[in-house]
Amino acid sequence: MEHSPVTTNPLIIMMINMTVVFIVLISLIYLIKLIHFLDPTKKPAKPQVTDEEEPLVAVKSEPAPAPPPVIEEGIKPEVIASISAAITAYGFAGQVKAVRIVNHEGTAWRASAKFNTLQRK
Amino acid sequence: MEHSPVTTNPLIIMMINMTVVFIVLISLIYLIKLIHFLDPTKKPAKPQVTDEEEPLVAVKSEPAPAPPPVIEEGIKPEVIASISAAITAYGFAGQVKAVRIVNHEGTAWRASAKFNTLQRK
Amino acid sequence: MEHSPVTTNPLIIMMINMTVVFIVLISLIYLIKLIHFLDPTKKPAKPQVTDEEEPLVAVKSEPAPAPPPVIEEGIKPEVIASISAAITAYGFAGQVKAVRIVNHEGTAWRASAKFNTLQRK
Amino acid sequence: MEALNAFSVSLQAVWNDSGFSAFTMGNGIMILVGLLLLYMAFVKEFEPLLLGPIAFGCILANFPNTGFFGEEMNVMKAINYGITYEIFPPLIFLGIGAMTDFSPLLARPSTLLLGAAAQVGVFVALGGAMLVGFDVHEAAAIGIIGGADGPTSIYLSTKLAPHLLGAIAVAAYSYMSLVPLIQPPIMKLMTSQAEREIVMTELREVTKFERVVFPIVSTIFISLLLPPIAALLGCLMLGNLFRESGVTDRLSDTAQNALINIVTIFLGTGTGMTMSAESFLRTDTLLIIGLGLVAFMGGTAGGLLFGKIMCKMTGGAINPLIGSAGVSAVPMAARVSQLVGMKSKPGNYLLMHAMGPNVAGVIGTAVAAGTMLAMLK
Amino acid sequence: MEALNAFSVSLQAVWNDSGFSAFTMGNGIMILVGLLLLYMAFVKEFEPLLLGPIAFGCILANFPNTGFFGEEMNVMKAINYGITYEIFPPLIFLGIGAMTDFSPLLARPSTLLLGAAAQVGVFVALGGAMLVGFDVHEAAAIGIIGGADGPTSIYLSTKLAPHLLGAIAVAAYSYMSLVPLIQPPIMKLMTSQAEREIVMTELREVTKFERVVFPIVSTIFISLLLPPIAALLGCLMLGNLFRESGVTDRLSDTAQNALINIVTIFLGTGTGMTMSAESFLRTDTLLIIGLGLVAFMGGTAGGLLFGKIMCKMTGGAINPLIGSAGVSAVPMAARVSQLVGMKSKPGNYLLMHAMGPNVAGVIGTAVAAGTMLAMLK
Amino acid sequence: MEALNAFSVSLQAVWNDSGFSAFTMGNGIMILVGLLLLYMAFVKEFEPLLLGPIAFGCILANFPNTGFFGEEMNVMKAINYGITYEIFPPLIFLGIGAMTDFSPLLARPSTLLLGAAAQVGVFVALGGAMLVGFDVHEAAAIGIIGGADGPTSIYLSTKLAPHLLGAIAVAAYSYMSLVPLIQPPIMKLMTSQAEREIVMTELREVTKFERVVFPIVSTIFISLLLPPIAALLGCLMLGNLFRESGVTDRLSDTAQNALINIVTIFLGTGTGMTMSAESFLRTDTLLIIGLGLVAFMGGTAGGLLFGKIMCKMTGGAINPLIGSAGVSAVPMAARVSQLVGMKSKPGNYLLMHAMGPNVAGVIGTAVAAGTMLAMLK
Ligand code: NA
Ligand code: NA
Ligand code: NA
Repeated sequence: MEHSPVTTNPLIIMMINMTVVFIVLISLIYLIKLIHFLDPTKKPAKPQVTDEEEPLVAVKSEPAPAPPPVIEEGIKPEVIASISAAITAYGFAGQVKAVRIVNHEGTAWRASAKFNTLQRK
Repeated sequence: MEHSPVTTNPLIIMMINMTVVFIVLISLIYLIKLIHFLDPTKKPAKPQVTDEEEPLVAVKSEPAPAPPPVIEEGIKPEVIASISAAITAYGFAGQVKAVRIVNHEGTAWRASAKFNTLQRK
Repeated sequence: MEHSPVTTNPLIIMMINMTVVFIVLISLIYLIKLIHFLDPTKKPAKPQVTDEEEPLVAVKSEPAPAPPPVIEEGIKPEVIASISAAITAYGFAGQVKAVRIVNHEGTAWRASAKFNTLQRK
Repeated sequence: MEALNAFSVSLQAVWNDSGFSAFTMGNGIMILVGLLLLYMAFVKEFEPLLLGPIAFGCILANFPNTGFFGEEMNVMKAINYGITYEIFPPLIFLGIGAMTDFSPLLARPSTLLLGAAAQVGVFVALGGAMLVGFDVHEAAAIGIIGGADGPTSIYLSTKLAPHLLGAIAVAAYSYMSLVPLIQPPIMKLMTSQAEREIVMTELREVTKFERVVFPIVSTIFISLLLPPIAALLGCLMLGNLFRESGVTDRLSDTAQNALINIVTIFLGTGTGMTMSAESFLRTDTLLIIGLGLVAFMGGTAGGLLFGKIMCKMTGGAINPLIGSAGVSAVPMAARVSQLVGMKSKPGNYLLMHAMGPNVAGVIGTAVAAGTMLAMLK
Repeated sequence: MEALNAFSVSLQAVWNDSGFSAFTMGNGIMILVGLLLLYMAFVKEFEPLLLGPIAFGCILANFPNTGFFGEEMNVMKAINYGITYEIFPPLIFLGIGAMTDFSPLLARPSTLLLGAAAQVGVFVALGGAMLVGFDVHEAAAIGIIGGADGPTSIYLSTKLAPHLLGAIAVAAYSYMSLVPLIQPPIMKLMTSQAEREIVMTELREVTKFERVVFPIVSTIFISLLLPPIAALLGCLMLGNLFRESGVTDRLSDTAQNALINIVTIFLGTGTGMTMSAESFLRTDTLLIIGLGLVAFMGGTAGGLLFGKIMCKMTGGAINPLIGSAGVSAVPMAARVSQLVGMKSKPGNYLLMHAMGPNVAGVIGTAVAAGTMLAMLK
Repeated sequence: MEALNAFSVSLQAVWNDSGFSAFTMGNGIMILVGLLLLYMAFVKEFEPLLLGPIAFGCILANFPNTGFFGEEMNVMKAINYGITYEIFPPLIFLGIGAMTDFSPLLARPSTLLLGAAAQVGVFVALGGAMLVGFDVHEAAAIGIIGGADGPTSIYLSTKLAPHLLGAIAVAAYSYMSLVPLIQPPIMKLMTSQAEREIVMTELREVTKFERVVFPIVSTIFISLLLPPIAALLGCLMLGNLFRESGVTDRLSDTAQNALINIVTIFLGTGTGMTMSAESFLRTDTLLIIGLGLVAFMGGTAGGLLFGKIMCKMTGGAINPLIGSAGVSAVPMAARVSQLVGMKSKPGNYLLMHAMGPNVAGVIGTAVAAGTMLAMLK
């Protein structure tokens, strides 16, 4: 299905494509809102659907009163960013309670594996 | 090798197939008994070959004097079964002495890996 | 490009092949020496390039003053060798400071994984 | 002006080539079927590892104009190739072999009879399918649903009735997940309280010799007798050898993890991709689903019946409840035996004993498939 | 005498069939290019997972007389097959899907606008490429570099301009690594200090329902609208479902480890193998590299511009710095947003907020590719 | 009556299509050969990872009527494809490269001479094979057994003498396992007590620069000189780069685990599948086994002889015992050097020093294979 392009004007081609991209992604926005609206599991405590910026996991991801890190001159900002990101990451990691056990799962095969361990004596 | 079926009577087809399945699996029973009979590693203490139901790992898999679990009404039996299975499984797991190290083995490649670790300093 | 062999004399074929193998591997020796010569990261403390047998990691791989293991008669030498190799290996392993974390690495994907853990709460 | 014109022509072209313009009622219904299967897989947890990819494959297959089934090779066509030429099911069996412990079967080989008896469901469904009008090839492929072995079902369907593959795979995996619902009523109906309370003696210890020799000898015997399943059975037993040899843990580990997972993704997606509206939205599909249930119930009843016979013949040494585990669906059916046994008499652990018929059922279904292929192919 | 003669004839024959005798200037330069790419991959750490194999493949492809491109099948030809028929990119996307968390996007769907706006780079480069003389198919393949998505770039190039694959892949992966250098100056130029200091409110919690339904619904919607990217998007979302379903961790783990690593080795090496002197040593390659930079800068600017608009429209609730993350390059671009934000106001953590546009950019680029395929293919 | 008749006709049909009816004496003997190989693999632990699947493949190949070698594609035929077109050996080498540490070789490059000298076994066997009547292609394939490198042997056999593949692979892997029995007597015979007691000075430290540059430079040099082994050597060195680059651990890990294990299963099974009675049950096979032993002994002697020469020329700095490690069979031959050294003088650790010739032997054998391909192909 090789089409001959309708136009050879680069600007028009750009505009057409860009328009389609925006139409599709804007449609996705509404789809996501629809999913959220239809979600039977969402917390009823939430005041309004439209208030979607409301924090719920706030304290965890941004410890607000944390003192701003002292940045010494001469150190590359990338380094500082990565270090603070790492610390944050590990700090959070420490709070993780339940770690997913990858490579196994709670259905037949896992049970089978467990059973076999047990079986072999 | 597309054969034209010998008969179109479903009942006869069923019987023929079922018979073959039984013949094959019954032959397997005797093969397994033969393997057991020929087994050069089997414990000589065992009184008779035919007494194949004799327990040897008994105490481990079924702690006989364990009190029957108290089952409260209202809890689904599936839940109880799975919990007791899990406890049993973990109980046994606690008794496992040597855990297989998967993904490695005691031959050339493993030695190579170990050697390399050692090598790199 | 099926050639008809130049000669059918096995001895000559052997010699030709052997010669090529030696030429290639001897060239590799010089390539390795060249790499070492050009190496911008090599320790300047090293007295001469040609003195390539000079030990630097010596103490680690062969603890020279270690008393020779007492070998009892009747034990197969393979067993002794493998045991001493194992001890050596574990001894060294104990000195390893930083263990490579396989299956992950310090770039985008790892960060992404870490981020996601953090994200999910 | 040119811009505006080009604009509308282009948007029109995108729309014309989109899936929406070629969308049929059949596509719509099949996508709904896919969504239903996803719900069963992920919410109801019906064999999610297989039914998940099958469902997603079904949805993908019903988008028009994707070119998945065109002349040119693409990733979906490559996956489909592995289905059409039965490349994936043996590789799945390699991993299953590496996960399977045949010890309970070797300790009490008589349980092979239960694994054979449970195949009665296969043949009841075969007969039933012929009675409702399927030809003998289709009937055999439908019957195998009663074997409760996904890869064997896919293998046999591909060989005998590829147009029914989607429906058969869906039925097989669905009923395998429903074993805890299907079996208990039949088990209670067919056994007496006294039978259910039978406590079985412990299994003897099985030597490494037996565990290594069994897969080799059984491969030789069965493959010589039934060559059409040599690939399937050979891979199952090769995987089991990797597990039992003690010196190939590396291969055993890969067979039961990376390899089986990769192939599972492809097998599931590829099977789902065969679910076109034309082949799935027929009364045949409903008949297959109905016959599958008959097959499962028949297999359960067959195993229990033989369990009762063995109970009689051994003077009460065998608890008939382990008979229903012969349908395979490892290890779910064995756990159902355990559950029903414990409900009748708390503390009566049947799990180990039911694992014998359970793994025997895997072999039994492969043999049944081989028998049908030998007779029909 | 015979020996000596045979000796010299044989050595001569080995030399004549060696790569040295057929070595061209082009081969030499391409091997140098490969070495330079290796340096970038391993020393400069520019996406070493992909650029490493690409570089090595480039070197391998430029040894004469290896027979890699001959009639007979061989391992390199088999790998190349997976490139030519677009088999590898969807499998990479399966793993990326299993690694991706769409929660930040679902919590604040408006960031999809930033993911769309960042595609402006794609179309700026498309236009630029047409202006400098590339035909529209080539221009589209070049433009997609601005999407900062390696697999999508390879997928689109293979379909629209296979002769440019090497240059496009190299440009795409190189610029993806250069995001921390390319973006900050543009970000500082286009935003005010006040804008950069905006602290955003927390993201709401996203339910499992949303995380599971989103990949399904978006696959259906986008694949129906743009069938040419159904394979790519379908695999991305299938991988994400494996991650989010909660019952297929086994498949998720394999998709994001063993499978993606194996395919990455093949995809990289195979892409590098397309880098012949004839296709790479042209001014076109320099133009592509230049246009790629334009595309990245354009995408960054587009995202920032839309960020500023959203900032205005929400009364300052959106920090425009997260706009630049819309080019994807997950998660590097999001970390750049975080970095620049923290430099303007220590303690201003934008990482979470930037992940929304970041994953939106992956979808945006796939949609852009689909749009161009729908219009041009 | 109809039932009984159908019954006996059907059973007859099953029997007629079974493997038993078409079973030949050759099949029987080959299955016994397979069982013997399984015994060697699993009980005697002769390279079980390869010899196990080879043995099982041999058994599978000798079941009649399986259709494995028919027109239609099936899993075994697909595996065989990877053998016939030399797709698997390079992928195995990718993993081996990721497992190999070239540091001891880089620290003392002169040990490459020992790796070259040990190839004398290859050429002794080549000459011997021609003398007993093999043609030059067959002789080259047989000779390579002396290289003690399984994948290289399979690669070369497939190219030069595919009908001998089974025998050559079995001989190669068997003798590799027998290195601890074959080498020590020759080592004691050819060296004096004084030579065996030489303590070697420590190896210098090798930099990351050297470890990264070596695989790149050696790939370029050797592949240009000997293009027929570019795939093999390129994959070895690409795997080694994944290991040494420090930024591609993810790929290194997969190359040396999931990928090599999967390919090992296929390579072994596929190699075993080539073992038909017609090609294996010939006096040629016995000759190959005999010549393989000659090759191994010749290689050991060659390495030792050169070790003695180097010992002399360095004024006693080199212990000639490390020469025998040049046959490769990594790391077994190096451990044999260590063992014999320690028996002569307790505390004399030669392991590190022997790893140099050991990995040099891998390169040496690949070069020998390349030389023969360049001259014969
Ligand atoms: Na079954
Ligand atoms: Na993007
Ligand atoms: Na060698």
